[in-house]
Amino acid sequence: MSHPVTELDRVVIRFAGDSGDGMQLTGDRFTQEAAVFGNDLSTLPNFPAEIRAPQGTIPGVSSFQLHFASYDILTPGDRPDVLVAMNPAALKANTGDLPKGATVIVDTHDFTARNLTKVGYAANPLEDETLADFAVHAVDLTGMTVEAVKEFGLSRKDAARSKNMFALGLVSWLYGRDVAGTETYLAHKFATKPTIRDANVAALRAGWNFGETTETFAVSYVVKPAPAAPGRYRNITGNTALSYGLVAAGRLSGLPVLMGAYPITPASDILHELSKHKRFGVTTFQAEDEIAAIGAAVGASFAGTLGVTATSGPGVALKSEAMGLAVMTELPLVVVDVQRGGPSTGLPTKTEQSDLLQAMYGRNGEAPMPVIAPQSPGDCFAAAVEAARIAITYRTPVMLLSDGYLANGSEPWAIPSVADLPAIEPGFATAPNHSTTNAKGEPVEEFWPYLRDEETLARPWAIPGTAGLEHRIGGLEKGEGHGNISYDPANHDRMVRIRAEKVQRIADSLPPLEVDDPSGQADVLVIGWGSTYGPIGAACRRVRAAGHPIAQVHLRHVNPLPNDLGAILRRYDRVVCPEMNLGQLSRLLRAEYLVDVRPITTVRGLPFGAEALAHDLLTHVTRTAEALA
Amino acid sequence: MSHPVTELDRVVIRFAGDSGDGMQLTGDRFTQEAAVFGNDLSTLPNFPAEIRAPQGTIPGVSSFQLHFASYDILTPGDRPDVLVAMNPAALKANTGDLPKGATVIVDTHDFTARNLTKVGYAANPLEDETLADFAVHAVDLTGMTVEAVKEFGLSRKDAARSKNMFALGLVSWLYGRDVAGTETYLAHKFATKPTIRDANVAALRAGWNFGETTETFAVSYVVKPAPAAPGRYRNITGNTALSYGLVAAGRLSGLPVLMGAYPITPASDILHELSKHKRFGVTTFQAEDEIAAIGAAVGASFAGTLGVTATSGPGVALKSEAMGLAVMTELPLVVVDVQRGGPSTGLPTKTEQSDLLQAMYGRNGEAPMPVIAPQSPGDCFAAAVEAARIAITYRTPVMLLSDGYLANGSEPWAIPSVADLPAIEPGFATAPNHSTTNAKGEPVEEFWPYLRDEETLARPWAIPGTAGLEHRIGGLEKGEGHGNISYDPANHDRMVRIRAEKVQRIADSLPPLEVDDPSGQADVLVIGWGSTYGPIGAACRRVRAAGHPIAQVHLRHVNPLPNDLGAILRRYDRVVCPEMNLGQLSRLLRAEYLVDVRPITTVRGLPFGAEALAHDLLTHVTRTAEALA
Amino acid sequence: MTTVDLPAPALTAKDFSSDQEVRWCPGCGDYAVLKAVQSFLPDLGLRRENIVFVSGIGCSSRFPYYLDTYGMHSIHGRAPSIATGIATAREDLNVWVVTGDGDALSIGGNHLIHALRRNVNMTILLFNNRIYGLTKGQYSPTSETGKVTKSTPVGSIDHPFNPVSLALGAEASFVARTIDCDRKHLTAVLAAAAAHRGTSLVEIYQNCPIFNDGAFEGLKGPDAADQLLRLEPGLEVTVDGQTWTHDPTEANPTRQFAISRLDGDPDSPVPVGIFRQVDRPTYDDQARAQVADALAAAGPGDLQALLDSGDTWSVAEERA
Amino acid sequence: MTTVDLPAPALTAKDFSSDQEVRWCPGCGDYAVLKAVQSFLPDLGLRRENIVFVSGIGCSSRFPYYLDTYGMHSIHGRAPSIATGIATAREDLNVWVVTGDGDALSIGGNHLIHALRRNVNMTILLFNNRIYGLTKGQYSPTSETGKVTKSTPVGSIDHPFNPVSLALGAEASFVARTIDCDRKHLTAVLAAAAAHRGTSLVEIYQNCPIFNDGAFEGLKGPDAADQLLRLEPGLEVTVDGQTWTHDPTEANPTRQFAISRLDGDPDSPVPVGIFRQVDRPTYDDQARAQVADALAAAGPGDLQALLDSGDTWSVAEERA
Ligand SMILES: Cc1ncc(C[n+]2csc(CCOP(=O)(O)OP(=O)(O)O)c2C)c(N)n1
Ligand SMILES: Cc1ncc(C[n+]2csc(CCOP(=O)(O)OP(=O)(O)O)c2C)c(N)n1
Ligand code: SF4
Ligand code: SF4
Ligand SMILES: [Mg+2]
Ligand SMILES: [Mg+2]
Repeated sequence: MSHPVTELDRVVIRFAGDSGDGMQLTGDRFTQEAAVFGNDLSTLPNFPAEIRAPQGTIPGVSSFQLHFASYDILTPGDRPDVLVAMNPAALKANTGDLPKGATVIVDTHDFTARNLTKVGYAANPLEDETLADFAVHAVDLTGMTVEAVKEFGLSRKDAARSKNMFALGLVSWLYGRDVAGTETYLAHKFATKPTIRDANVAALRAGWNFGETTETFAVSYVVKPAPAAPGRYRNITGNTALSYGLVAAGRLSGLPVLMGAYPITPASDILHELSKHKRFGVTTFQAEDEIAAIGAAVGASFAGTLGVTATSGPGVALKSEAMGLAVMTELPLVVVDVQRGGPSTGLPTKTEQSDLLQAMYGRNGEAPMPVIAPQSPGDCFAAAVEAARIAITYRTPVMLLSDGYLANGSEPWAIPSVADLPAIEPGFATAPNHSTTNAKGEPVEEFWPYLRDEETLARPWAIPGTAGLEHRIGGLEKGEGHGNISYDPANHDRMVRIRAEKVQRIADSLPPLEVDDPSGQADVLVIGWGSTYGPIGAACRRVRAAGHPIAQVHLRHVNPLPNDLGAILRRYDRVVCPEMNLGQLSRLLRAEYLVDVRPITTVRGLPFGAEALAHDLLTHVTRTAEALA
Repeated sequence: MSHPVTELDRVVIRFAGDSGDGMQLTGDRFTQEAAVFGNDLSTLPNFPAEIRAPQGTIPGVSSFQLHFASYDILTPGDRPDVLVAMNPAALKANTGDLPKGATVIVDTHDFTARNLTKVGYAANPLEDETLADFAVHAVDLTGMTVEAVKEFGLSRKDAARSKNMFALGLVSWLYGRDVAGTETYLAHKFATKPTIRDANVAALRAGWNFGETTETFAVSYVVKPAPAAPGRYRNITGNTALSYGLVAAGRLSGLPVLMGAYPITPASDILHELSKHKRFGVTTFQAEDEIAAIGAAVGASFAGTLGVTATSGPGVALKSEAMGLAVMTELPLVVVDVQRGGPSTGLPTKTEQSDLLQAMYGRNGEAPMPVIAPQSPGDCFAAAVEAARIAITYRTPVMLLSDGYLANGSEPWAIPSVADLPAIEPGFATAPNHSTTNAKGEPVEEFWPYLRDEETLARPWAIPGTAGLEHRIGGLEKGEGHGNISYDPANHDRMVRIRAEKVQRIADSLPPLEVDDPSGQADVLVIGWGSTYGPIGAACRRVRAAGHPIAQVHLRHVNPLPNDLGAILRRYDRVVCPEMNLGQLSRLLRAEYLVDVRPITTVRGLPFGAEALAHDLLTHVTRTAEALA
Repeated sequence: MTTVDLPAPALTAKDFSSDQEVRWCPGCGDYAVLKAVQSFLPDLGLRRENIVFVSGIGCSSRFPYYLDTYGMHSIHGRAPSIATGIATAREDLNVWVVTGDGDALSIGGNHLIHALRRNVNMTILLFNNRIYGLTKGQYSPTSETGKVTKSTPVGSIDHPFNPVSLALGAEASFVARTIDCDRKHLTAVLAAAAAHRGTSLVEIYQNCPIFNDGAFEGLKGPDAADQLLRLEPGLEVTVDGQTWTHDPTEANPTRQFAISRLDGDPDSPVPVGIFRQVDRPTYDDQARAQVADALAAAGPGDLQALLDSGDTWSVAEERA
Repeated sequence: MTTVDLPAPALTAKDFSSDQEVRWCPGCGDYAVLKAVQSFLPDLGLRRENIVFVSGIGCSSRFPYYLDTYGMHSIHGRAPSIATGIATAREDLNVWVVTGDGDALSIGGNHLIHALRRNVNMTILLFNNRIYGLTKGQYSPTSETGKVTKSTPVGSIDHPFNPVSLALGAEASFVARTIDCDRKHLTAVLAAAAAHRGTSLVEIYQNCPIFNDGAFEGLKGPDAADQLLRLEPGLEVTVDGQTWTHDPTEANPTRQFAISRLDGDPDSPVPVGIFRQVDRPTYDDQARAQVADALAAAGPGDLQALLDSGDTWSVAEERA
């Protein structure tokens, strides 16, 4: 290599183009290259709600951001160091996020007067002062791509389609990344279309060579591998990890899995993924609506299968009544909510954490449901297994709260060894559990479907096909123990409290919380749940790097809250809770512990930026210090 | 009258019999007699979920309790002073509630060995010590009824049916009540069946005469009229009052009303009542389900009508998604939830307050809705008008939380003068509201559907048919002002906060809270919402009567909470919140004000008993006093 | 219908009665149907534990409580969905749905038509009393236009569904109608419905003496013979002047549909019996076949291999 | 259709185009339908402000944004309910529903069949592309069995609905089918649908070039003539060997149903045009008539009298 090479410890790169430009694929492939190289990484895809938004418009821009580093990182990064913009719209939509000095690689091909006007550029930004703060590389990526693939005889339009691979090749060169994996990938993907395959590979190589042979880029960079424990890794998105977690839960419990679902963004991929795993005893049922989907899952659970349903906020709203039935019948059920921007249809492709209170309270009557949340894309696996453990052990519907960021974002995942995963015991009832005498005074053995395990308060799960345990359940109030309909006031009061207590008892099965407070000196505790783990962690690092101690604790279990949480919260002078909603966990904590939890909220459809969050946290830290001084 | 007459200041009487025995009618009529006489009163009907539960069984017992007094009372009473039991099941089911010394009037007719065994009486309770604590009058009501009506040539079975009128006549005599009103009522009800009419009237008179002429009762009683402000009164149930309130809201706003509903206990009577009032421009639509019902109401609101839907908890669960649409489209809508025992199908005919958190949070995303609750049956009228005022003024769906007790319970209601009710101003948009220039630089007037009123933050309501204001709304996020779809992150954050702020601003339109603390010395404040008003008030009276000051405040508006509530709560050493759930308002208050609100909860499907509640309150008062000492 | 042939012990109607007290109103048509079902169930030759009754909400939906089988009294309108889950999860279960005209055709209409088109193995007993019984007497989607009820004081204005026509339009593979009071006919129809593989819909005219007494009065008692058209294969039926030979097994549902339209005609007898009975693949059999095929083709899934799939990399030694 | 005759100014297609950028994929069949509707709307002779378009969720449900009328892009499957509210509230509005095969037949199936049986004044445009477009390509209730999609990697096992048969089974008064690319046919069908009093259902075959390209390929281009059976009153149609004379106005829907079954037959042409067009009272007209009758009989309600009704009593002087 004739170019000088500069070492960096982290890079944030954003690929942006029209929805049809293949930016998600470009990002995915570059992510894969970085992953295989050994960087730690985190990604943030961002696409419009339209299938194909109008070409060349700002709403039509699709982007993919990747943060990769030589140390462990927690977020996809706030501001791109490098922007690859495939057209004027992509440039316009993204320059606002760039820090001074960022590198901008622009495909000049579409910078016609008409296209510029369409997005509101009065003049060509490549020719005026618009991009003065950035290092701009304006190159005709499209033109060069067409040139590179001309031997394959494609139409100009089809030829130009490979420009994303040209861009990928160029960026791969820039960071010294091997494109062999992508070549294999292309060979596989276009196995049946050899011309397309060859054109893409040619474009990819041409991009790489363009970097290598021209003087466009003065330096290239290297970002060394990040520290990592030994083991096998793969890059994984939250939706895939969650699906694998459900498949694993079936295996670990020995139960078949029946997933009822109705497609909805951003949860549909869970249905798509699970539909591939019939060999694991997983059946998927695409229902006519969300209610039928959960209905089938409840039916399947009654029949001795692990019933699962996955949806997003509007679908959860529709499932509310049926979740109540699962609460009353005390059947295992996993309800996955991949949260998106609300209310109503809201912002379907954006992320948000605003279904927490719906998950807690969105049912008629006192209908408690455990609520658990994964903290990163890879963690969706473990969270799904945990949801199934609780559902099966305690005979209860469980709400698993993922979100759009986790669903589509990815990170390297240390692949667990299946042998190390703990079994889940369905413990089906097989025999009568209650002795009584019949009218003639003879002893009789009966089955009482609401006679509970003393420790967990779980009721027995007797599945059809088990002789002698025939019984009827339903949504009317049950008599304690025998489970027949009961209108007795005292019984109802007792049953309402027992159902609440059962969910509360789950807390006894949880490990102690881990508070991250490296200095042990913090006065301020930051608490979060779900996908804010990364940004909060990154922000805390910044605060600490600026010389201020700060503690972090993160909740996987939001209901029941861990037994040790109250004591932890009271240990700090100030508790701060960042959330992608208007302060929903804050409300729960304030009500539960009477601690003045202070919300930091963002409802932008995007994860917290670490920098901005660090700034807010710092304010809390200094205010607290002032108050204590 | 030859009998001695004793004066009482209050009586609680319970009529109990088989579901088919007409106890609800007997209770209603006696209530009417008491009302016309001028007593204050409060009623509690209680009936099984089955249409006709099996005869002679405990689950088949239907009862009606009436509390009437010579002073203003607040509850239907805890324990009956008088029980009228029409069969062994009714006796068995109700004796547990009787205080020592209670009067028990029993129809001996059905006390056969078989019937006794059926309900678990080993021996005839009329003949052993079972009723030793009570003043028992065992009379063959059925036999005497049959005798009294024999001239009408009815079958024995039909003749016996009038036994409830015989019982009513007897009890009317006992309390010196005029039966003329009931005779008129019977004449009207059975206008087309003269024989039945005559038999009922004959039985009624026979009952009265039986009391007058026999020596069965040593004394009769008089309960004098209660103090009352001048005016016209009627006895009214919550469901009727609520329906009238909706009719009135239509009149006061000048809007037609369209009510979409799907029948569900205990809300169906609102549909039934409203379906009678077409002359008031009220249209009722019995939809295929709860979702279609609210859908039609939302459509009607879009079209410039006051959209209303009424249901109970399971129906609210189903309407969750559509309520979110109403939040996003900011259309006026009144959603009535007549709460019943939950979760799931729960206890359909029983009362509960357990949908409060569902009302607050049972929607995806940040979807704030005002929540208001009536405090007594008659108050349902004013609460419904208030719900409509908020819905129309602020362009928002409003949740009106009634419950089974309010719905079917009744009380005397001072009929408002229509002329005194305040108008509600729909303020339809009639003209463009925004000036801009078109491509040619010419000024253009546009209509922006999301340009808000500065004070209320309400958006304009431009209804189809208004030329020039054509616009499109929907469930996707709206751009501030213009209302077109917007995926902009900053806009979304702003809109989420604006919607929250709009609901918050409603608090500025509320009157100051009234704290009832006669002595001004209370350390303990009792706070409640909805139908617990009566029992809490009655319990507070008892506490005060026992020499302990205690303060009471009651919320009509649960969301937003009144502006002065925080200061009020902080004024007291202890705040106690009785609720018919596991502490839902307590949670809201704790989260909002960080005040250690202490819940007192009952989930028995029945209102609080004033005596038991007074006992609990007293404990709080003495503990607080101890702590302060 | 289960495909698993179990050596079932000989059972009697009594074996299928649960210990719960039956709580319908005196004279309710539901009693007769319960009796008929209890008497008929032993004929299935199945073990009690392999039978599941699922219902929605309504008077009729109390049915499962009275049968000593597995059962679920679910929520309003959703029984077909729950039954779909049960049937798909378990080949060895015999699944029944009990529902009312409100439960099945009002709130649950969509689940019903989707179950029919999918042809999931279940037998649906639709108790049609043309009224909402449990909520005390509002009109239902099968009530006649003009009906005065609690919610329609001056008469309903909805045009009713014809459940048989609706089911035929929804691709049903088995559709029949019978009547509560005719035990023999009811049992015969039940037997055919239970024997059918796929979704069988049986509409049962059921009298509600409390809120809609006599809705089917003409179809009972002495005149019944004139009023009822008992469908049999080969029966010649005249509709609107056109004569049809009834063949429930005909793939094209047109003639069956034609016969279903007799219902709307006040001058025609009401057709009862089996309208349609055709074989086509069932949803749950195919779902299981897809699982079986996947297993046959590639063996049971290897969880570790699944987790290890895709582009992976290894870190051999701690990299710090 | 409105009954109020307004002196509408002469409008053009352009008057019906909103300022919002159309955001379907290039080549999407929705464009053609939008153009046709925009061009056709002026023919209604109505004022823009008296027209309301309501849609559910799906690609096609974006339709209202592009029309400069009143409109609501509601929630998935519920447009017919919302339209029912609008139509019942306002006699003077012309109400349209725009929906997809998923929106109308999957999640919204129940509202659709109930709207049809009630016969509420609205014109429903059902864009059938036999796929879920907006959620990126899962099979729908009209997808052919065996379809490989994202959610059915080894082929779907659901038997599809025939929307026309379903509608006829649901007592529809107007049912038609047309195709996105045939502007003339589409416009003619739209005109008849809009003119019909009651619920008109128009199924529009619509190509989704992204997720289900060519679903209706045979029906376009040179072979179209053989593949399409253009229904006209009096046309002789042979189904399963039986010949029928098409009469959309016939009260008994049997023949119309028979013709709808041609669809399932791969060897037969696909019938398009008007299957059924019969007059029967509409829900909203009757609802308004009940209000009008009540008013005519007893005059406008007196609120004070209502509140004062029942057994009342008066307290003349403060009673303390
Ligand atoms: C979600 C919901 N909505 C409404 C109800 C009230 N409800 C219970 S049963 C029923 C209709 C009953 O009619 P049908 O299905 O015909 O049964 P029947 O009682 O006549 O046997 C209704 C409206 C409910 N339980 N749940
Ligand atoms: C309650 C709810 N469930 C699911 C979705 C996701 N969703 C949106 S549109 C759609 C189906 C679209 O298919 P179709 O109606 O055929 O319309 P098309 O996009 O094909 O025009 C689905 C499943 C949603 N928006 N809301
Ligand atoms: S109300 Fe009617 S359907 Fe219900 S149990 Fe009574 S008689 Fe039967
Ligand atoms: S996905 Fe299909 S239906 Fe949707 S806009 Fe694109 S082409 Fe049209
Ligand atoms: Mg019924
Ligand atoms: Mg579609």
